[in-house]
Amino acid sequence: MKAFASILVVVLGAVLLHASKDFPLLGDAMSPANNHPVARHYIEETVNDTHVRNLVTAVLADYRGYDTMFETVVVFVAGIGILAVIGVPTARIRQNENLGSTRQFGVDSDLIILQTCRLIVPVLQLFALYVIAHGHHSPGGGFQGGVLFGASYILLALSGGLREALRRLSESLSFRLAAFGIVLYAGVGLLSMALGGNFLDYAVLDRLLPGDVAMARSHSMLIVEAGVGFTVTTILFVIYANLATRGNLEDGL
Amino acid sequence: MSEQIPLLILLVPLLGAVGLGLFALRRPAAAMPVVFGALGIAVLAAIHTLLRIVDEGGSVITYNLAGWDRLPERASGKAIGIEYKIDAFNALVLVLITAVALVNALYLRARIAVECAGKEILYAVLYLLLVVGLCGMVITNDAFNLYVLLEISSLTSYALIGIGRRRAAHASFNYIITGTIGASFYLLGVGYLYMQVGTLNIGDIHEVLTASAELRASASVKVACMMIMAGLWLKMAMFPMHGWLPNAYRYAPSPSGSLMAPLVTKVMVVVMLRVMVNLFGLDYLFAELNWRPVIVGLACVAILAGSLLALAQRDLRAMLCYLIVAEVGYMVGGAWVGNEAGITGVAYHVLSDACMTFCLFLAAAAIILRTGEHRLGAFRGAFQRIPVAMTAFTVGAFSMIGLPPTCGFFSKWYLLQGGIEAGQWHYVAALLISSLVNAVLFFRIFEIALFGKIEVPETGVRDVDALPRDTWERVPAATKVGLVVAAIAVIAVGLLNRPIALWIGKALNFIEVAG
Amino acid sequence: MDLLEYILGKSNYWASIVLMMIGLHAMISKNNLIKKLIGMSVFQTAIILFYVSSSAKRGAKIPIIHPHGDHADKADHAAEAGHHAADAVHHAIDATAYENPLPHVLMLTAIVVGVATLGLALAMVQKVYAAYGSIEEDEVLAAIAEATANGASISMPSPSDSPAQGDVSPS
Amino acid sequence: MIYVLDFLLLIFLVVAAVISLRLKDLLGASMVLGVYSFLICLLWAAMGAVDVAFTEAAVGAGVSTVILIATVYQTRRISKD
Repeated sequence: MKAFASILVVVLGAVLLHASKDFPLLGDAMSPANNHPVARHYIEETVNDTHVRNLVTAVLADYRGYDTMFETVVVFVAGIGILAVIGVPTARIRQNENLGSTRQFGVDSDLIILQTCRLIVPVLQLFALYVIAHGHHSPGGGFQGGVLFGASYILLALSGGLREALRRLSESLSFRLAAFGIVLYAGVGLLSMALGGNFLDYAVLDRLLPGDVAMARSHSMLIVEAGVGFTVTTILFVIYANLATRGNLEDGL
Repeated sequence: MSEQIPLLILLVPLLGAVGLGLFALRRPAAAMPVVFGALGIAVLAAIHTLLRIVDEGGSVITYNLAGWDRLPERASGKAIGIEYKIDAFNALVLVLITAVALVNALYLRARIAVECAGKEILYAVLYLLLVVGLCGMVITNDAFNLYVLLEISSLTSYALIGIGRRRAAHASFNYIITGTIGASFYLLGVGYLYMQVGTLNIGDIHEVLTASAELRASASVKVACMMIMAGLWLKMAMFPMHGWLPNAYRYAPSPSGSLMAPLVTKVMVVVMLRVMVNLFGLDYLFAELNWRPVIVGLACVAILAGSLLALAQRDLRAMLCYLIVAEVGYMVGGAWVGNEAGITGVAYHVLSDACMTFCLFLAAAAIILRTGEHRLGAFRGAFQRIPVAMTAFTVGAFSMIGLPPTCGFFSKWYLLQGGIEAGQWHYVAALLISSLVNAVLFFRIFEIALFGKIEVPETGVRDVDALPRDTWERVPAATKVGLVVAAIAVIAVGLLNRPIALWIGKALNFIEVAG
Repeated sequence: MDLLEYILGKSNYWASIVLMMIGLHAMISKNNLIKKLIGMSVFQTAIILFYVSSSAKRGAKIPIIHPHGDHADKADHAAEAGHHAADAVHHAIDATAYENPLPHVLMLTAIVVGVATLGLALAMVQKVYAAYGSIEEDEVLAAIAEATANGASISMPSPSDSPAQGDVSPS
Repeated sequence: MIYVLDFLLLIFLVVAAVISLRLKDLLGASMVLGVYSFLICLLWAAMGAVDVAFTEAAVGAGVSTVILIATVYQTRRISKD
């Protein structure tokens, strides 16, 4: 196997390197990809079309919003899949009973770690919300903010114990919120279908939202980004919680 | 409103799955009604789409997602959003996918509580999302959107396999590694194309490639084509890369196996056809590249190896899995023979192979369930003990061998015709030999079934990973319905060969822009 | 200096191909399941690097439009881009002054797909470990072979069965 | 100038990838993979792909590393290769 892998890798690498001679040099603004009418349209017209200054957000949530919906579904599938593969159904029932019993936050953790996390977690969550909400004007958006928010719960679990984190965001609530995120996303699309547009055509939502058509696009993007944020936050936490405890949510990292 | 209906094929199962996650995480009883409801609507929407296309004389439905029309003609007329494109063949495949999933749900209903106790809702969610991924791949006209949907269907497949018993996890892990290599190769190929072309819309890429002789001659486009093909072959278990398939489908929960075996590899073949015909274009592939001898040769090896490996198996499911490997060889070879009969044959074979594989897997599942035996010995006296399942199995087997009036005969006919017209005699020979091997294989089983001694199932002649004894049951009535439907479908797709071939031909003519 | 420029201009692609091959080699040849997944991560990030490299433009800004239109220092770029339709509300935006956002969008998706795949694969690893007590491919295979052999030896086919079995499977 | 920085980062990247794949200690390998992710994220930030870099910093260097370590903790720390 090793020899086969080495030969394959060398041959494939040589072929790929050979083909790279055709590529334009790095940083060439006139390369086919960078100078293509579609790429130029994204740069030149996005602000007119959507009033969103962060081009990545606009392309992500509007021009290619359909991709992004399925990307959110991929995250959802990962969470469901992990639970299906290693989740222990009986542990869930036990756990529901146990959650009621209160335990002091992080009794068995180191003081310094605990205090640091106490300071960091709220700031992190606030920052995550900012990243989601301000994704139109600065780097950020539903994924980035969602990952940060999810990370804040992971941090909580690492410092204060998983049970503590689960008490704040239980697994079933996580899945509900994750599903809700996708419903929010697809709901915007269905709404635009109901109003006579194509799926995810934010322009027809103009009738429901304040501002002009471009503003309607901007607002709709905010809604779908929030949906993405819900799903990513909760699923990342669920992935961590299950992998850290072999799916029983009890004893773990 | 009616132009929105094709999208319902995706949206209804998606919302069904998400709705289960939202409302029914602790209510296993809700799983099957939602699956039936969502897939039922999806089947109706797919049939509506097909009828509409047929009514309009084989038109192509285009749908701009997010309402972004193409740029105006003066600004190059390129697509800035994501686009769907459904021709008659795609619509047929959509009907096939949703219908197979719906009929398989009948079998699933009987097994879900046994094989995935406590995880019914999760299973149902994954099941519906797999259908979404597969349907989406068939109709999308965007190379990157294809990748995202490919990953949805892959991740759901991994989970649907890994949910099974002990060995399933290892099989699924191998599938993940192979599948990720395949998807990454595809992504890299698309990246190479994007570097040179600058767009992701399949039609637009094709246009640029057709227009520029320089690009057509460049090494990077050739490498892109190679990587995309290699990625798709990994995903469809083309022979030297088939290692993941037998174990994955064998150790998966049986409803997963009978859903994925007919659909996943076949949808990858559909994607390969789309890439060949719509993305690169046949004249690029066959005039510029000249890879035909190599690939048809590989396909011949795949056909022979798959058939012979199937012959060597003692385990019923493993045998059927290797038959899939051989069938993939049929289809890759037929596509790369490169003439109209060959490609029509491949498109037709996708439909017929899905029907017969489904029929065989479902029948095998019923037989294994009834006898508790997963080796060929299960067939002793099968005609008396399990007449319905055995009859369906016979129909599927006749189709695999290629006897009329089953669909396998007609699709093989087109493939043979394609091979003969192109003068690819080794492909023709491989097809015929493989049919003979299939005949030996199945008549051996019929011999056991007709003349084998009936015995009470022995005390567990089985390996530890097979179904536990307490799950042996009579074949549930709903499964019998499924078996009958599958067997009828095998014959119906065969009898309808003229209209189906006609529609496929029309669809191919429509998309053969440069041909 | 041309050679140096050429090397610098291609180095990203070369490096990403080298990284891809490192990752691919690990995925195929490593024995440890987690090592395979580390290889997978390297492989996927390398492809992302490849895409992101294709979006770079020398001297261009990040793909966030500045609120006040183009700066004066970008005038030289603006001058050569005469084909843009001037807009009444906003200043004409020079396409060469900003990076191409499309590959960035695609790669955001790819990163998320990557972590989803990694999570699911790690779940499989844990399940394999729970079943066979090992995460080394060869040990797992040995354990599977042993389990299969045990299963068969516990329940040898009954004497009346074995000849028929022999007929069935000449292997 | 920035291209020279790129070049250095690329070399570091290859080194990090190789180290991560050669370490027999899986915990260490996961950490080095985190370093690798962080380096590649720097590279992307230098190339102007801020959103991608942001996501990679959070996902690749953060969450991926954590779930890898969680799995190492649940399984075995020393690898044979």
